[in-house]
Amino acid sequence: MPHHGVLTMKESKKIKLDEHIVEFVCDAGEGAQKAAVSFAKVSAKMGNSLWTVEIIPSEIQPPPHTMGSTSGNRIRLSSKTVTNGGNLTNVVVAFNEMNLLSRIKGKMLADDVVVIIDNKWANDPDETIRKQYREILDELKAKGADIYEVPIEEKTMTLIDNPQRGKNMVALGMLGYLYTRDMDILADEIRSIFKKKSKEIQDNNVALLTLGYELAKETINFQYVIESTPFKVPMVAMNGNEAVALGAVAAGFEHCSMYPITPATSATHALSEYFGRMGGIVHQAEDEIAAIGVALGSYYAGRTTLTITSGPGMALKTEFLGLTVMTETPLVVVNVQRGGPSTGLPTKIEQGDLLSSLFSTPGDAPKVIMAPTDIEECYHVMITARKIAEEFRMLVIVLTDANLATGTQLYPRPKLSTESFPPPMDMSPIPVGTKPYDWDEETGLSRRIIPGQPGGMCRTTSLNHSPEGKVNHDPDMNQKAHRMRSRKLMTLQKSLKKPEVYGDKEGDLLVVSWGSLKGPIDEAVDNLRKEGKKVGAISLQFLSPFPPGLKEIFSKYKKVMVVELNYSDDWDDPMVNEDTRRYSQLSMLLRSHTLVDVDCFTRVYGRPLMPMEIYDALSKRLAQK
Amino acid sequence: MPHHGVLTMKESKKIKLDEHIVEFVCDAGEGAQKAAVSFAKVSAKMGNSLWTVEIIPSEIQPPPHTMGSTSGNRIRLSSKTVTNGGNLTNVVVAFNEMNLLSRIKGKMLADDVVVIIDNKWANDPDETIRKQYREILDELKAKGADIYEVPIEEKTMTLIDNPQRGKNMVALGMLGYLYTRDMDILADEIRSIFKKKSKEIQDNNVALLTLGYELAKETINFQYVIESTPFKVPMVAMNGNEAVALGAVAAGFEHCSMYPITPATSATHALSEYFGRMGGIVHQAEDEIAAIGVALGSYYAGRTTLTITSGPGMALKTEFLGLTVMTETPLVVVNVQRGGPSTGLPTKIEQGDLLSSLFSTPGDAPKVIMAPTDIEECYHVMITARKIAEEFRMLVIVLTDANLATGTQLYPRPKLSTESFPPPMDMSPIPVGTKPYDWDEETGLSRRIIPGQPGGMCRTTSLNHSPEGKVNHDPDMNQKAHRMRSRKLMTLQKSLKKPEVYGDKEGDLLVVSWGSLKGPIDEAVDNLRKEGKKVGAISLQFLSPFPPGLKEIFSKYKKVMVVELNYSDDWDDPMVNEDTRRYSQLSMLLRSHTLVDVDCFTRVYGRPLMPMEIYDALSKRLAQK
Amino acid sequence: MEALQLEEYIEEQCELKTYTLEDYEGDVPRWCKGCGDFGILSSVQKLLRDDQVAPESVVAVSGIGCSSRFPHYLNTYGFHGIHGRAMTIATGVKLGRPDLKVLVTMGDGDCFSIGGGHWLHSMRYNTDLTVIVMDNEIYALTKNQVSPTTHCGTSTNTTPHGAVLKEMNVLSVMLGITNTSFLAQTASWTPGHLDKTIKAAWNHKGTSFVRVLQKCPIFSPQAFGQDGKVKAPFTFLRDENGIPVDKVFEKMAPVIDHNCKDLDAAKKIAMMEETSSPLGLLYHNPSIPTYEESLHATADKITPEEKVVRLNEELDKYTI
Amino acid sequence: MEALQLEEYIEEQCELKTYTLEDYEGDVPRWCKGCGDFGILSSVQKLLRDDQVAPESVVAVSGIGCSSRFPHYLNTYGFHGIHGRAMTIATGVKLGRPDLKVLVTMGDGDCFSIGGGHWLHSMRYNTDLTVIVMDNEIYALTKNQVSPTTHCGTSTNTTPHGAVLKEMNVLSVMLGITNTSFLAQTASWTPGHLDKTIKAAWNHKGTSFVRVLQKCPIFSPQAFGQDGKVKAPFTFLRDENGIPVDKVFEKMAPVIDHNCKDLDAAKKIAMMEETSSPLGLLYHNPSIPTYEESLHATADKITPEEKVVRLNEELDKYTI
Ligand SMILES: Cc1ncc(C[n+]2csc(CCOP(=O)(O)OP(=O)(O)O)c2C)c(N)n1
Ligand SMILES: Cc1ncc(C[n+]2csc(CCOP(=O)(O)OP(=O)(O)O)c2C)c(N)n1
Ligand code: SF4
Ligand code: SF4
Ligand SMILES: [Mg+2]
Ligand SMILES: [Mg+2]
Repeated sequence: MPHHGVLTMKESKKIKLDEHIVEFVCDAGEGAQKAAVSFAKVSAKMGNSLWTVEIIPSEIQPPPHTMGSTSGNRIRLSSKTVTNGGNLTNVVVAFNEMNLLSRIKGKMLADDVVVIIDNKWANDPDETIRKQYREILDELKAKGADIYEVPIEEKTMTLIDNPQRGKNMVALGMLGYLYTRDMDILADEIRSIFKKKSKEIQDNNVALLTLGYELAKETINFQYVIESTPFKVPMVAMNGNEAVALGAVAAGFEHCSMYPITPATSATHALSEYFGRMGGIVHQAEDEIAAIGVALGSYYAGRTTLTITSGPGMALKTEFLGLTVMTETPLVVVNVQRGGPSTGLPTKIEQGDLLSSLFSTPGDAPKVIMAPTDIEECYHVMITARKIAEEFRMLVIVLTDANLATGTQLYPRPKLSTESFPPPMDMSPIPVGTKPYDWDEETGLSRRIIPGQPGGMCRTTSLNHSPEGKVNHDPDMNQKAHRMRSRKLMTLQKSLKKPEVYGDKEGDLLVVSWGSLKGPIDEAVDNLRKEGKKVGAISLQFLSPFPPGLKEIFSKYKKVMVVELNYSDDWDDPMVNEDTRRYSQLSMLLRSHTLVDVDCFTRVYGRPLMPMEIYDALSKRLAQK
Repeated sequence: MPHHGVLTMKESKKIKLDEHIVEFVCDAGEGAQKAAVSFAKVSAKMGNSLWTVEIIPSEIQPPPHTMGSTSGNRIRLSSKTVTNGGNLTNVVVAFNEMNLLSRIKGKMLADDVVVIIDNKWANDPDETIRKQYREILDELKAKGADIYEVPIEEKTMTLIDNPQRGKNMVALGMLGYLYTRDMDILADEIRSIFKKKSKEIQDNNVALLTLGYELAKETINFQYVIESTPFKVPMVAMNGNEAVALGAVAAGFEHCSMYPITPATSATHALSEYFGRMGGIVHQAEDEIAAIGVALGSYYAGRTTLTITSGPGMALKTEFLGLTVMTETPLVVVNVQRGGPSTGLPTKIEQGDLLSSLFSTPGDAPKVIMAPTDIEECYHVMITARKIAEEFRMLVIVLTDANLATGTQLYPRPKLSTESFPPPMDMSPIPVGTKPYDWDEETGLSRRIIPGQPGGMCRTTSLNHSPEGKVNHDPDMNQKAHRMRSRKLMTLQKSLKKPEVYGDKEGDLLVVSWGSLKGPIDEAVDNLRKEGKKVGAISLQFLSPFPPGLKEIFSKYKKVMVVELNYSDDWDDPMVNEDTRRYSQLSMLLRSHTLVDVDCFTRVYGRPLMPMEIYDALSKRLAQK
Repeated sequence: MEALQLEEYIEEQCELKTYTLEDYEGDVPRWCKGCGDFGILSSVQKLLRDDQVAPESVVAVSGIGCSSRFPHYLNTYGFHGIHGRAMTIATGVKLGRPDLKVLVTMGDGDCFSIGGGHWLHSMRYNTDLTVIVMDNEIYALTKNQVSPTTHCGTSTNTTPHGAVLKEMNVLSVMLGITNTSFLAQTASWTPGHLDKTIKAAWNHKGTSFVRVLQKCPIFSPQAFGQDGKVKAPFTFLRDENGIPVDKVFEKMAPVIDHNCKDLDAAKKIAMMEETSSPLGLLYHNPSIPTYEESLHATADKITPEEKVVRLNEELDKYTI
Repeated sequence: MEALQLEEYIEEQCELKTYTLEDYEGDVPRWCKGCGDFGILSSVQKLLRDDQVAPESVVAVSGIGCSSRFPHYLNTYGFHGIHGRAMTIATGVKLGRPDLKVLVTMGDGDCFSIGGGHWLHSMRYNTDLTVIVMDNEIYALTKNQVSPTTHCGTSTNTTPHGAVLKEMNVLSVMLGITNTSFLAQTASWTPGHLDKTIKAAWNHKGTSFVRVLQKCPIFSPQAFGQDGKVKAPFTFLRDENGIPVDKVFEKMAPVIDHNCKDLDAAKKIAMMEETSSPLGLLYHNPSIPTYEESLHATADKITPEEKVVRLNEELDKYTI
C-alpha cells in the first residue's frame, strides 16, 4: 500500500496516512500488551478509530525466545471507522528475532514493513542466535523491509537495572514518536496505569517513555501522521466478550451458568465482575452439560439466564439444546466460535459452528441463530436475543468468534434505560383450564407459565406432549407439535427485514457473509467498486430463520458467492467436481434455500481473512466465466 | 383391497390372496406376541414371505384394558418378497375392545377389516365396559367391518383354569384355521416352544390350539389361502437389531461398548449373547459419552469395536464424534433412530437424525453415513461399514430405525467365511521416520499405526496436528489437515456406484429416499406405473458421501421428490412460502447438492408411511402443475 | 380467557381452603402392579397435604426412567427432563427461585450411572433440594439392564452371565463427599418409615438425599422379592435425632443404635449395606450452608433504575 | 518405506539394547518455569528407564489442560484426548489390549469436575490403569478459574469475591467408592517421594490412583507457595507396606504411622486433608479383581475358522 502523502519538515519527514497497522511483539511477560493497549488508548483519545487484536501464545508461559512464545498486540489505526483488523502489518516492533519470525511465518507482514528490533541479539554470546538474527533480518531486507536495529535494552538499562521491567515503555516512546502521538496524553496515560504505585515509579516510567521518544528521533528520519477527527459522541472501547457481558446485563440477564472454555471464558469473567456490583449469579458448573441444565432450569423457573461457551462445550450441550426446544423454554446460548473440529485450534477464529448450531440435535429442533458482525453488535445482539427467546419461548444461539472476543473496537457509547430489561416476573394467578402449550394455530406461540403462579400447575416433559403438557404418542399430535414449533420460526421470519445490500444493488457479483467477516468484505467490495466492478455484499444477522427476499436479491447478480471462515473444497483441488465438492456451511444452506448456484471462498487459517485476500478471491471469481 | 379370487369349497369358502395383514393384540402379558411369532414362523416354513412388527406399550406394564396397554404383533404375509409392513390391517384378533380401539385410533385398520374379538365384555358386570364394547364394535361395523364375537376365554376355561395362560393358544388355533395353516407344523412349533416343559404342558397347549381351530371353523365360513412357493435357498427370520448384531460378529467386531437406550438396546442384548459364545466383550458404560470413549480407545488400540445407540445417546456422543474424525480413528457407530426431538417418542420410528449425524460436531468433521433399507441389509451393512472405517481411518455412522429394529423379515441365509473378518492385528515394527498422518496428497489416506508396534511411538491429539502428529497452529497446516480429511470422502465417493433406479428410468417423477422407506415407496411406484404413470425411485445407501450421478438422474424427470420420515413444512400450511418453508432433511441436502427443485413429502407419525399413503402423495404431486 | 386479579383469585380460590390429598393428584400413575413407586408417590402427597403446602410452590424435577414419571402424577409444577440430568435442572430452578420448594426424583441408573458427575457435585453444592432416588437396582424402563447398584452375579440382559462388578455402595460414596448434609435410606415396603424419612428430608435445609430401596416386581424380584415377600436383609437405625422406628418394625428386622451427627459412625453404618441394608438417617449436619445462600444472590435487591445507574458506571470505565 | 520383518527389527533395534532416559523423551515440554509437571514427567521417565519398559508397550492417555500435554513429552504411544474423558479412552485401550501398559494423566478440573462421573465409575471398574492427577487446585490452561479442589475463599477469575464452596476432599470420595484398590498422595516438590509413589502405583494391578499436589507458580501460588517455598501443610504416612519416607522428609513435615490395608484408618487419614495433606499410600488392596479379568475376554482365544463355525450355529437358530 503506497504512502498517501509525504511532507518534509524540519526534523523529519511527516508521512500522512489514512490508516496504518502496527504490531508490538515480545516474549510472554515482557509487557508488549500493556504498552500497546496504552498506545491504542491514546490514539483513540486523539480521535483515531481502531481495531486491536491480541497476539497470544497457546501455552501459559512457553519457552522464551521461540516462535511459540510471541505475545503482543496488533493495532489498526485509522482516521475513519474501523470494523476489522485489516491487511498486512506496516510497522512491527519486536524484542527478539523469533517473535519477528513468528509474524513472518504467519504471513502477517507487508513486504515494505518497517521493523524496529532490539539489536542486542546481534552480539549475543550464542552463535546460533547471532546467526538466526542476521538471517531473519537479511531475508526481510531482501523483500523490501525498512529495518531499524536499536539498542532498546541497552538504553533501558541506562535508567533501570532490570530491562524486563521497562523496555516496553521505551518501545512505547518510540511508537509515540513514530506516530506523532501527543506525548502529554501518553505520559498521563502511563501515570494513570501506575496510579496505585509511587510517584517515583510513575516518574521512572515517564522517563523511559521520553528516552524511547528521543531514541526514535535519533534513529528514524520520518514520522507518520494519521488524521484524527475528534468524536462527536462519547465512545467506548472494549472487546467482544466484554461487549457480550455488558449487553447481557443491559438485556436484564441475572444469572449466568457456565463452564470455562477458551475463547469464551473471559465473557464470564466480566460477568462475574459486573454481577458482583449489579446483583446476579455466575455459577461455574461441573461441566457444560450441567451448565446448560442449570441455565435451563433457572429460565424455566422465571429467571433470565444465559450460558456462554465454545465448540467442544457446544457439543456437550447438544442433548439439552433439544430439550430446550422440545419444552419451549426460553434460553440464550452464546457460542464464541474457535477452530475445530474437536479441540482444534482453541485460541483461533473459525466460523465453523453454523451447521452444528442448526442441526446438532437429533430430530427436528427449530431454533433462532443470530450473529453479530462487530463488537458494537455483540453488545446490542444480547438485548434482541433475550426478547426473542422470551416472546417466542425459543432457544436463541448467538454466534460470535475468537476474533470478536479478543479484538477491541471503538464504538458509540450505548444509551441505557430500563426498557431493555424484561418486565417483572409474572406471578399472577393462572385461569383454570389454561394449557401450558396453548399453541396459536397460526403463529405457534403460546403463553409461558412460570412455577409459582397459582393455579398454573402443569408438567413440562421431554417426551412428545399435548397442549395440556401430557405425554402423548398420537401420530397426529406428534405431527402437530412439530408443526407448531416450526411455525414459530416463520412467525419470527415475517417480522425480519430484507437484508440491506452494501455497494451495488445489482451487478456482476454478490458476496454473502455473516459475523465478523462483514468488515473486511465491505472493504474488499469498496476496492473493487473503485475499479468499476459492479459488486454488492450482504451480511446475515439472522441465520435461522433467514431474512426474506434472499432469492430476489441473488437474482440481481450474475454470480453469488459466500465468503466465510470454515472449510470447503476448492474447485482447483484434484478430484473435486460437482458430485464431490463439499461446500462451506452458509453456502450449503443458501444453495438449498434459493437453488441459486452459490459459490464459496473459504479458509481455515485460524485468523480472519484480510480485505486484500478477499479482494483477490472476488477478483478471481469475477474473471471466471 | 379386493379379494383376488373366491373358491367355494365343501366346508368353507377358500379365498385366494397374494398377501394379507393380520394383527393379534391383547393386554401386555396375555401372550399375543408369543402366539403371533409362532404363527409367523409356521407361515415362513410353509413358504410365505413376511414382515412382522411388534406392537409395544410405552410403559412396562400399563394399566390393563386401556388403549395404552395394547401389546401384540402385526404380520404381513405374502406369496412374494416383502420389504415392509404394508398398508391397512385386514384381520385383527383382539382380547378386549380397548386394544381394538387403540388400533382404530392409530388408523391402522382397513374399513372392511375382519375382527375376531373375545365376547366376554359384552356381558361384563361393569356397564361402562359393556357400553364401550358395543359402541366400538358398532362403529366398526358401520364402516364395513366383518365382526366375529367369539367366547375365547369361556372356551379356554373348558380346558384350563387360568385363561390368561392359554387363550393366546386358542386364538392362534383360530388364525391357523383362518389362514389354512398346516396344523401339524403349528403343533410341532408349539411343542418346540414348550420343549423345556413337561409333556403334559405340551399336550395341553396343542389341545388349546385344536380347540381354537374348531372354534373358528364353527364361527367363520371362509378361509384365506396365500400361495406359498417353497424357498429355494435356506432363509433366516430375524429383526433388524439381531441382524445388526449378527452382522457385527460376522464383520469381525470383538467389542461393543454401549449404554442402554430404546430402541437400540436389544441389539446389544443380542451381542452379549453372541459374544458369550464367540469371544468378545460387551461393556455397559456409565453413560453414552463413556460408551463411545471406550469404543474409540479400544479401536485406537487395534481392537475392532463398535457402539450402538439412539437419538439422545447420539447427542451425548457429539464431542467424541469430533475427536474420532480429528484423530482419524476408525469407528462404527450404529444409530437406531427413534422419534425426536429430545426424548420425543422413544419407541417409535423417525428418520430424524440424518442432519444431526452429518453436522452435529462443531467445525468440519467429514464422516461416512450409511443406511440399510431392510433387515437383510442391516446384516450386510456392518461388514462394509467396518471395512470402510479401517481402510479410510474414518468414522462410519450406520442409521437404522425403530421399525427395522423391531420388525422381522425373512431373507436368504448369509454365507459365512473368514473373509469378512479383519486381518490379524498388525504388530509389525514401524520403519523409523514413519509419520502417523502421512497423508497421501491425492487420496488423503494414511497408514494407521497401532500401539504396541515397535518403533511406531507417536502422539494422537485432538488439537490440529502435523503429519508427525505434533500440535500445530500453522494456518496452512490447518487448511491442509482439513483438506486431507475431506479428501478421504472424495476417494470413497469415486468408488461408489451410481444408484440404480427402480421403475421408469425417466419420466414425470422421481422419488428419492433412504433407509426403510424404500420398500413402501417401491410398492407405491409399482401401483402408479400400473396406472401408466412414468415414475422411478432411488434409495441412497450412502448419505455421506452421496453416490455419483444424482444430478444427471434427476435431470431425466420433470419432478423430483423426497419421501422420508422427518419433519418438513407442508406447502398448504399458512405462512409457508419459498422464503419460510423448512424442507426435510434429505431434500435439503439434495437441493444444495444438485440445485434441482427437490420437493418433499414427509410425516412424523411415529410409524412408517404405508405404500398407499405414499401413493396418494405421489399422485397429488403428479397432478400438480 | 380472562386473567383474574391476584386478590380476587385469593378470595375465590384460597381463602379458607384446606388442601386435600386430591389436590396433589396428577395423572393416573401408569406403573406396574406392585411397583414400589406408588408408595413413594403417596408418601410425598401425604407430606404435602399434612404440611398444607401450596401446590404452585413446589417443582418436582426428574430424569428419564419408570421412576422419573413421578412429576406427571403429582399435581405441582413438574419438569420431566432428560436421563441423568435432573440434578442440574433442579439446581437451576432453586438458584433461580429460592422461594420455591424443589423435589428431585430419579432412578438408580439415572442418578448413579449417567448422572454420576452431577450427583457428586450436587451433593457438594448442597443446594436446598429434596432428592429421592427410587433404587430398584436395575434399569427398568429400558427392560432389564445392569445398574451400578445391581448385585454382583445378577443376570440381566446386558450381563447374561451375571454382573461382574460388585454393586456400588452409594451410601459410602456420599459420605465421602464434602458437604453432604443429609443422607437417609428407607424402603418402599416400609411405608411408615418411608413417610417419616421423606418428611425429615423435606424439612432439612440443604440437599437432603433419600435412597429408597424400591421393589420392581418385574425386573428385580431377586433383589427385593416378589409377591410382597422381601428377601433383602435390612437393619433399622435407632436415633433420637433420626427417623423413629415403629414397634412393628422391630419385629421385621434388627434395630441398632446410631448417632446421625457422627460422620465416622455413619461411614461404618454405610459399610453394613454390603450385608444388611441400614434403614434410617445415616447422617445429618444442618449447619452446612446451602449453595444459594453462599452465592449471596442479590439479583432481586436492586431496582431496575439503580441497575441502570450502576451499569452506566461500568460503561464509564470503557469510555475513551 | 519398506517394512522390516519383526526378526530383523529385533536384531537391529532391540538386541542388547538398554533404554536410556532419552528413549522416553518426546517433544520439549512447554510448561512454565517452575511448573510442578516437569517433575512428574521425569519421575515417569525414570520409572520406565529403571524398569526397562519398551516404549511401544506403553500408552499415555490424557484429557485437556496444562497437565494433559504430558503424552506429547513422553516417547511412548500417547493419546491427548478431550477434556474430562481420559478415563474412558484409557479404559477402552486397556479392555481392547490388556497386553499394553496404560498411564492416565489428568488435571484436577479434568478429572474431578467435568470428568467426575467417569472418575467415580472408573475407580469402581478397577481396570489396570496407572492414574496420575496433577492437582494444582486451579484451572490453569484456561487461566485461573475455580476447580473442585480450590480452597474456599480463593479468589479466581470466576470467583472474584472468593470461592464459596469448601474444597472437595477427593481422597475421602475415592475411599467411599466400592472397588477402590490403590490410593496414594504425593507432591511435586518432594521428588524422591513422588518417584516412589508413582513406582508403587505402576506396579499395582488395578486402578492405581495417585494424586500429586502440583505447584503452579502462575495461578495457584497461594496454594503451594511461590519461588520454591511450600505453604501448604502436609504430613507423611509411614507404613512398611507403603511409600518409604526418607530421612530428609522427616525434617520437612510430621510423619505418622498408618496401615494402608485398613480402609477405616485410611478414611480417617483422608479427613486430615482438610488440615494437613497426608502424603503416602492411603489405601491398598491388591486382591480386588481387575475389570478386564472379570469380563473374561475370550476374544483372542478362538480361531477365525472356529468363529465361523459358531456363527453358523447362531444362524441356525434363525433359520426357517
Ligand atoms: C441419554 C439417554 N440415554 C439412555 C436413555 C434410555 N433410558 C431411559 S430410562 C433409562 C434407565 C432406567 O433405569 P433407572 O434410572 O434405574 O430408572 P427405572 O426405570 O429403574 O426407574 C435409560 C437407560 C435415555 N432416555 N437417554
Ligand atoms: C469440553 C471442554 N470444556 C472446556 C474446555 C476448556 N478447558 C481446557 S483445559 C480446562 C481445565 C484445565 O484445568 P485442569 O484440568 O485442572 O488442568 P491444568 O491446566 O490445571 O493442568 C478447561 C476448562 C475444553 N477444552 N473442553
Ligand atoms: S418395571 Fe418395575 S420399576 Fe418400572 S413400573 Fe414396573 S415395577 Fe415399577
Ligand atoms: S500455568 Fe501452571 S500448571 Fe500450567 S504450565 Fe504454567 S505453571 Fe504449569
Ligand atoms: Mg432403576
Ligand atoms: Mg488444574
